[in-house]
Amino acid sequence: MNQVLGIINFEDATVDVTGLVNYRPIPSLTFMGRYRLIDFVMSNFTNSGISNVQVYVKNKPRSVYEHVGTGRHYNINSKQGKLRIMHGEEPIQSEIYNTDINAFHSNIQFIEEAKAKYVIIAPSYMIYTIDFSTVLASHKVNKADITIVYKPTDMAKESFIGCTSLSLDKEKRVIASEINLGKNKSRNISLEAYVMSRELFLELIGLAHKTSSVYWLKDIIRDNYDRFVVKGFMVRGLVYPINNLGEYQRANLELTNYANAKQLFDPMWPIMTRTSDSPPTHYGEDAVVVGSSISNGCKIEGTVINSVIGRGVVIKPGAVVINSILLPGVIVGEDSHLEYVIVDKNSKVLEVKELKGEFRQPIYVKRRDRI
Amino acid sequence: MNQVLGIINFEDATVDVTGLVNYRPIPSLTFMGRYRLIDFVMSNFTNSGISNVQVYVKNKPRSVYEHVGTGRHYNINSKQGKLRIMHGEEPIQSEIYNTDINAFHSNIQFIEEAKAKYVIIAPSYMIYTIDFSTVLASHKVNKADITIVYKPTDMAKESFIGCTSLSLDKEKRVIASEINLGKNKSRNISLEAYVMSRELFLELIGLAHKTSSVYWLKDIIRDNYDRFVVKGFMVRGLVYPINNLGEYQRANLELTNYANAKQLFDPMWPIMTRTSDSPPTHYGEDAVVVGSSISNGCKIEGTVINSVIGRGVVIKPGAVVINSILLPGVIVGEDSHLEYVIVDKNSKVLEVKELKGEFRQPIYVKRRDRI
Amino acid sequence: MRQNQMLGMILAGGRGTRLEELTTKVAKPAVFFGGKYRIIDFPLSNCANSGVNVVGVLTQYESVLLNSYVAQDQRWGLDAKDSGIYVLPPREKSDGFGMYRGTADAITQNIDFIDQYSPEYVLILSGDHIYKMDYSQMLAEHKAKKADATIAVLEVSLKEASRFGIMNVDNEDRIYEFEEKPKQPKSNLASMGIYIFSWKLLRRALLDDLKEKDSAHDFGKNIIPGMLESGKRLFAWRFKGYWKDVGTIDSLWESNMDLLDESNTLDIMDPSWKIYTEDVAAPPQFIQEHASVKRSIINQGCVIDGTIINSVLFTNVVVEEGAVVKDAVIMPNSIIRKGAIVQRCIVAEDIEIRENAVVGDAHSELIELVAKNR
Amino acid sequence: MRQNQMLGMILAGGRGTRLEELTTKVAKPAVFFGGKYRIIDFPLSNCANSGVNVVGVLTQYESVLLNSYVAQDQRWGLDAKDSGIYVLPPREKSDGFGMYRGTADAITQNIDFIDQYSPEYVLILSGDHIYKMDYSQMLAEHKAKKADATIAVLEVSLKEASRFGIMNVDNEDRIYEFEEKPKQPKSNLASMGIYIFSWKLLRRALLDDLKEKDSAHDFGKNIIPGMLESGKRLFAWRFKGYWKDVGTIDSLWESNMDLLDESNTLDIMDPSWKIYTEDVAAPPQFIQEHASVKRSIINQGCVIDGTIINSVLFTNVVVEEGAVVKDAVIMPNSIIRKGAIVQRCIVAEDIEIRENAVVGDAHSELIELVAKNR
Repeated sequence: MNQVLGIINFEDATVDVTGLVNYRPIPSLTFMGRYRLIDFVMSNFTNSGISNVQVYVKNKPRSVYEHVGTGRHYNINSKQGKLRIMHGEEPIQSEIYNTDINAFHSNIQFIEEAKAKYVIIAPSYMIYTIDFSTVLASHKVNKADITIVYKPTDMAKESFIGCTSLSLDKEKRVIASEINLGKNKSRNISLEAYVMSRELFLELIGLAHKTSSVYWLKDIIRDNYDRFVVKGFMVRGLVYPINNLGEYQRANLELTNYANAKQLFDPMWPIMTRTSDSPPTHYGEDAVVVGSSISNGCKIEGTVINSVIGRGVVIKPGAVVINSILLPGVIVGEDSHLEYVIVDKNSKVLEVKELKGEFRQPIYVKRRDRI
Repeated sequence: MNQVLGIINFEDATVDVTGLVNYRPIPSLTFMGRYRLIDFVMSNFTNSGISNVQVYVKNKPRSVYEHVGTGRHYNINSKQGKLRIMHGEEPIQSEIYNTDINAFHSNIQFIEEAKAKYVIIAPSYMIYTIDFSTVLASHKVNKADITIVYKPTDMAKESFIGCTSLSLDKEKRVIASEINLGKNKSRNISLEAYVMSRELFLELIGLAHKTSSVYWLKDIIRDNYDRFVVKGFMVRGLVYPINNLGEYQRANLELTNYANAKQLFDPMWPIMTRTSDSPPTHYGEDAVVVGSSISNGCKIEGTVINSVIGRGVVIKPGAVVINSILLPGVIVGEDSHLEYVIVDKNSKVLEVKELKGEFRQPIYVKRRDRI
Repeated sequence: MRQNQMLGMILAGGRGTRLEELTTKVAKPAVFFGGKYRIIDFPLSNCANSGVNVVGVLTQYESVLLNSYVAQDQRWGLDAKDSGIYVLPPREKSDGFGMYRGTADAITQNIDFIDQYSPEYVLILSGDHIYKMDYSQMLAEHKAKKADATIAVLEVSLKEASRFGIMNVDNEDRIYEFEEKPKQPKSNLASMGIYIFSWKLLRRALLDDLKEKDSAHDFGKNIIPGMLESGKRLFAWRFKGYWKDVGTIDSLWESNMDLLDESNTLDIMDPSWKIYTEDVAAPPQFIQEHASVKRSIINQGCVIDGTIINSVLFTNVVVEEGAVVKDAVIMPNSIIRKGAIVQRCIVAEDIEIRENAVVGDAHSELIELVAKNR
Repeated sequence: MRQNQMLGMILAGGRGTRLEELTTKVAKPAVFFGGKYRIIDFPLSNCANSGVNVVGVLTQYESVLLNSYVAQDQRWGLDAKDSGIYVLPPREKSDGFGMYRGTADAITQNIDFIDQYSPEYVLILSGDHIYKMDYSQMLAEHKAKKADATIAVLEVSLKEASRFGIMNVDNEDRIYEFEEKPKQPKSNLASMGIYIFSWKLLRRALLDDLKEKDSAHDFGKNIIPGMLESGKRLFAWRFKGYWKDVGTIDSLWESNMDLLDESNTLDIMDPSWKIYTEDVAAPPQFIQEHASVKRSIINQGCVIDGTIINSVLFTNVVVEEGAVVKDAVIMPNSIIRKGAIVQRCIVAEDIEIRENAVVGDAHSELIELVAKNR
């Protein structure tokens, strides 16, 4: 797979995890208490044998730099220095120009200099596992110009809203696509992961750039279903799109059930992340914990039901946490009762004794808050 | 020295190395063919035993991230993660608000969280070596509130223009200061390196922030010579300010002479940088090289006199390079004649056969150019 | 450049036979501890946190896992330019091939290694104790007292004192006498086997000792008494806090159980003095529908659907529905099947306890080690 | 996760006695080469560049410097999560303490190390050859041919062939016979001592060989002939390019001189296959007023004020005004004082050649090694 350049793309305006994204870009979102979203696509790349990776960041790159670093924890050889974080260094007139095509275009020298024959482009907000070497093999066998990874779903009315839905013919050739607005139950959703030759990728960047200065990669691909052989590659396993706060909530809560989680966490396909060197978690005398996923470094003395507990969280005696997601470093004080709540990093819930949201409409408590 | 937080500050508008700074911020400027300016202050910090360092970058942080990385090559323990690169993540209305005080203010939580008792603040554009532990010892002995490192010079008419010149009383207390406009020969030049308690530093940030939203740290210190005990600490050795292209040229060219260079490159006080794993330099059959400083990875077949040759430079047969500075990756073609020229990274001088600048007024050839 | 003023040398050659099957394939310092760690993580993390950046680890017996474990020095952040952890087994030399004959001989055989760094001070540690200590404070004291050697000591009860090497000191804590396991102890200051020496002095003492035919080449038996005899300035440095030699199955179990006590002074939760260890790519822990977890420590990757009381569970342990784990230590990757009962024992790594099996005895005096599938 | 499909094992136990004083204190693989490198940088960089991420280095003799040198795996970028360079000296086991008795025995004694990674293939290398090779291409060929073992071979002249282990092959390069230093060579394919084995097969062969009382436990003498006898599929893989065994002072000098030849195929300047080595914090090189440098290789930190012709100068060498260095190799930190003449020799590291001294002989047949101050 050293013939492949991996590109982690950024997402367009259809992705907006309100609240959480005020403090960090999508790739740095905490997931399952100990991961960042970008860990999944990075691990998919390096487990597939791709160690030449460019990460495009839309804004606020600091947290991405600090988390991804040299990529050593993802098994990238630091010496060959093939992990690069790309972000705009020039001011942008308006956010509408902050497209992936413009980002590729202003870093085109790094794409041109890469020796890889193929590129695989994937965003960080789609959570699933995939062996990209099989996608590449299928791409070659099909003699495709572009291969798009997609997931057939029966949940298109509630989930994957705003994602691209593909129409495929019998040979799995993509013939049309539209935005999924939730009208139909069953859809083939594009996971926005593309395989193509580097040459074609460069051509598409140039073409898109000429066509419109607010075009995205998916726009220029859509315009060319006729001209190129665009094939679909189907994934069968679990896929979670993290494109709004409700989906973020659903994904986290569903994964508290190990029967779901084990589909994502295969020991032969490890999801790697930066370690925080946290100690194991301590459970107190009166702890009651069921149906939950708990990270290391916590101290749990209260009740936790069907929740995701991040690293270093403290749950005081008498506190009750149900169907909630606590990001790292949160403290829940005595006798506080939380249900369907998302508490951002390092916040303290001490005075408020009851907070109750709903499924797909959680209450969000902002970072470093004290309530 | 784990009681000290080291802060690498950025420079104000008096520092402008025209041409070179179009492509990277001051800390990333190549120096002596293989270093970046920031290597000197970073090495001063870590050699002095300071391993808790914050690097403030004014703009274009990517090259700083890529060069400084985890700080491992400067001997910073990567695990304890005490090297942080700080840069604005919010858009700035106007460049005049891009002051050090505003940068400190928007990252104040990281200064407040540091446990160090003292801070030592120093910019990256002053090239010299100093053991900050002796400065701290002097600061304590003097019971100073603030200690400013300064250099007495007899070159203040040509050099250190725009720097702050200090007036000291007999006890080396700073009583006044002014901008050096080159009127006098002898001046005590502030190297903008300050020692103070972290507490006072936080107080000054708050004070400056309240006084004016375009204030710099040096402004608020200047306003308070009466209120605080501000002492000078004199350095004796070589000091080069890299605040314009002429000074950049002078520093590089003077250091081609080993009698000067050995004052800066003491084996007991190593200047550390990121390695590029370049092979040794090859000299050809007809090479003529005198009075020059040559980096690794070069292939020299022509004539090089009193020049600085960066990593991986190629000098073809018949080429003549005099009093010039070639940044890494430059190619000088056959029979090209360069005198007092600065050629930026990866440029090729192939067609132009003669380029002649002057001392303090070099000709500058831009990055990746081909002339 | 004062990065490497004090070099650390960890004596990690212990065979640890009293740890039974836990040490048939790994050396004692590599034995698991505390739900996540190996014993040697403690002295190595202490070094990293104290600014001791170059550490030699003297290994001897069954050390392939220990060697490759500590060689990954980035685990302790000791991978900066001039930092490093170096594995130092006995080796062939032009004058033949030797084992380490004693604690002092292990250092003597590596004088050339230490000389490469020309440190001012050398810190000698043992690889098999559980404790947190800031060696930089001990060094500051060593310098302040202009000592030739400083020995960390623990105040034990006079009753226990006869099991230790005891330092008899004057009222400035200068050592005037060292007694190995005295029957009538004159003091309660037990040596922790942690020494700071000025390297020049130690180097000479080691070379002199090498010539002594009758010497056991041991710090406690030969080097320290020799220095006292020749009037060197040796000082005791009093350590307060948790310290334990986990040399037996009982003491290893006890020490793990100590962590469950809220008031224990080891405090592995303290973020200002982290204990670093291997970074395992395991998911979070999953506490499932039928689980009940009380007064326990559980590490990442565990999947719990049974009852856990008063226990320490390492990485990737699985406890199925209806199983009960009580007063037990379960090492990595072991699986407790449905309905099994595991109590008052240590289950080694990669063990399977079958459905409805009963392991351990709630009333036994000694702790059982379960090193085979049951 | 296919990160560690092929594990590298480098045999670095060579005593290198024919390199005279250069190997009294360091093992042969740690000897300097090419102005900047040590010999073992070549196989290690080849591994890093070929994607072989876990490498065991089997050391034996005077290896303290070699061990601590290779342990800094970030030098070769081999410090990612599941990567690493592991030093493997012979070690104590429950059945006693052994030396490595032969090349195969060195691997056999580390079967437990290899098993930790359960690789599909094992790459066996020697630590004392200078060459650049993409082992991933050799592996691709090994897989394509469904080979049990693949051996890299060099085409030598038939005259030279009797100095090597020679592979006799059929027209598909399958090996049917191996002859050690044949008097009447039937082929010109010399073994380079570079093997890829399928690990399962090699593991069995090593354990079988261990039982053979008369075996020298050597790949060339026992393992390869044994596999041929039992009809295994062994293939030769033809290597084109620079390869040199730098086992003597003459060949070490020659190999350094080869680098001065523009047309040499080693090409250490190629940025796509870098040779990684220690990162020394030395300034650039200073070529001063009275210097003349022709057809030479000079490394960072050198300060040159004399005449350098046809020579290779390592880090931090000083050549004062009026001194002449010709056809010479000068190792790190050596200093050639004013007016001295140094020719046709190798000057070891940390040597001082005094003012006006004359060292080496322009007309000597053999190359002199200068290992003491003159």
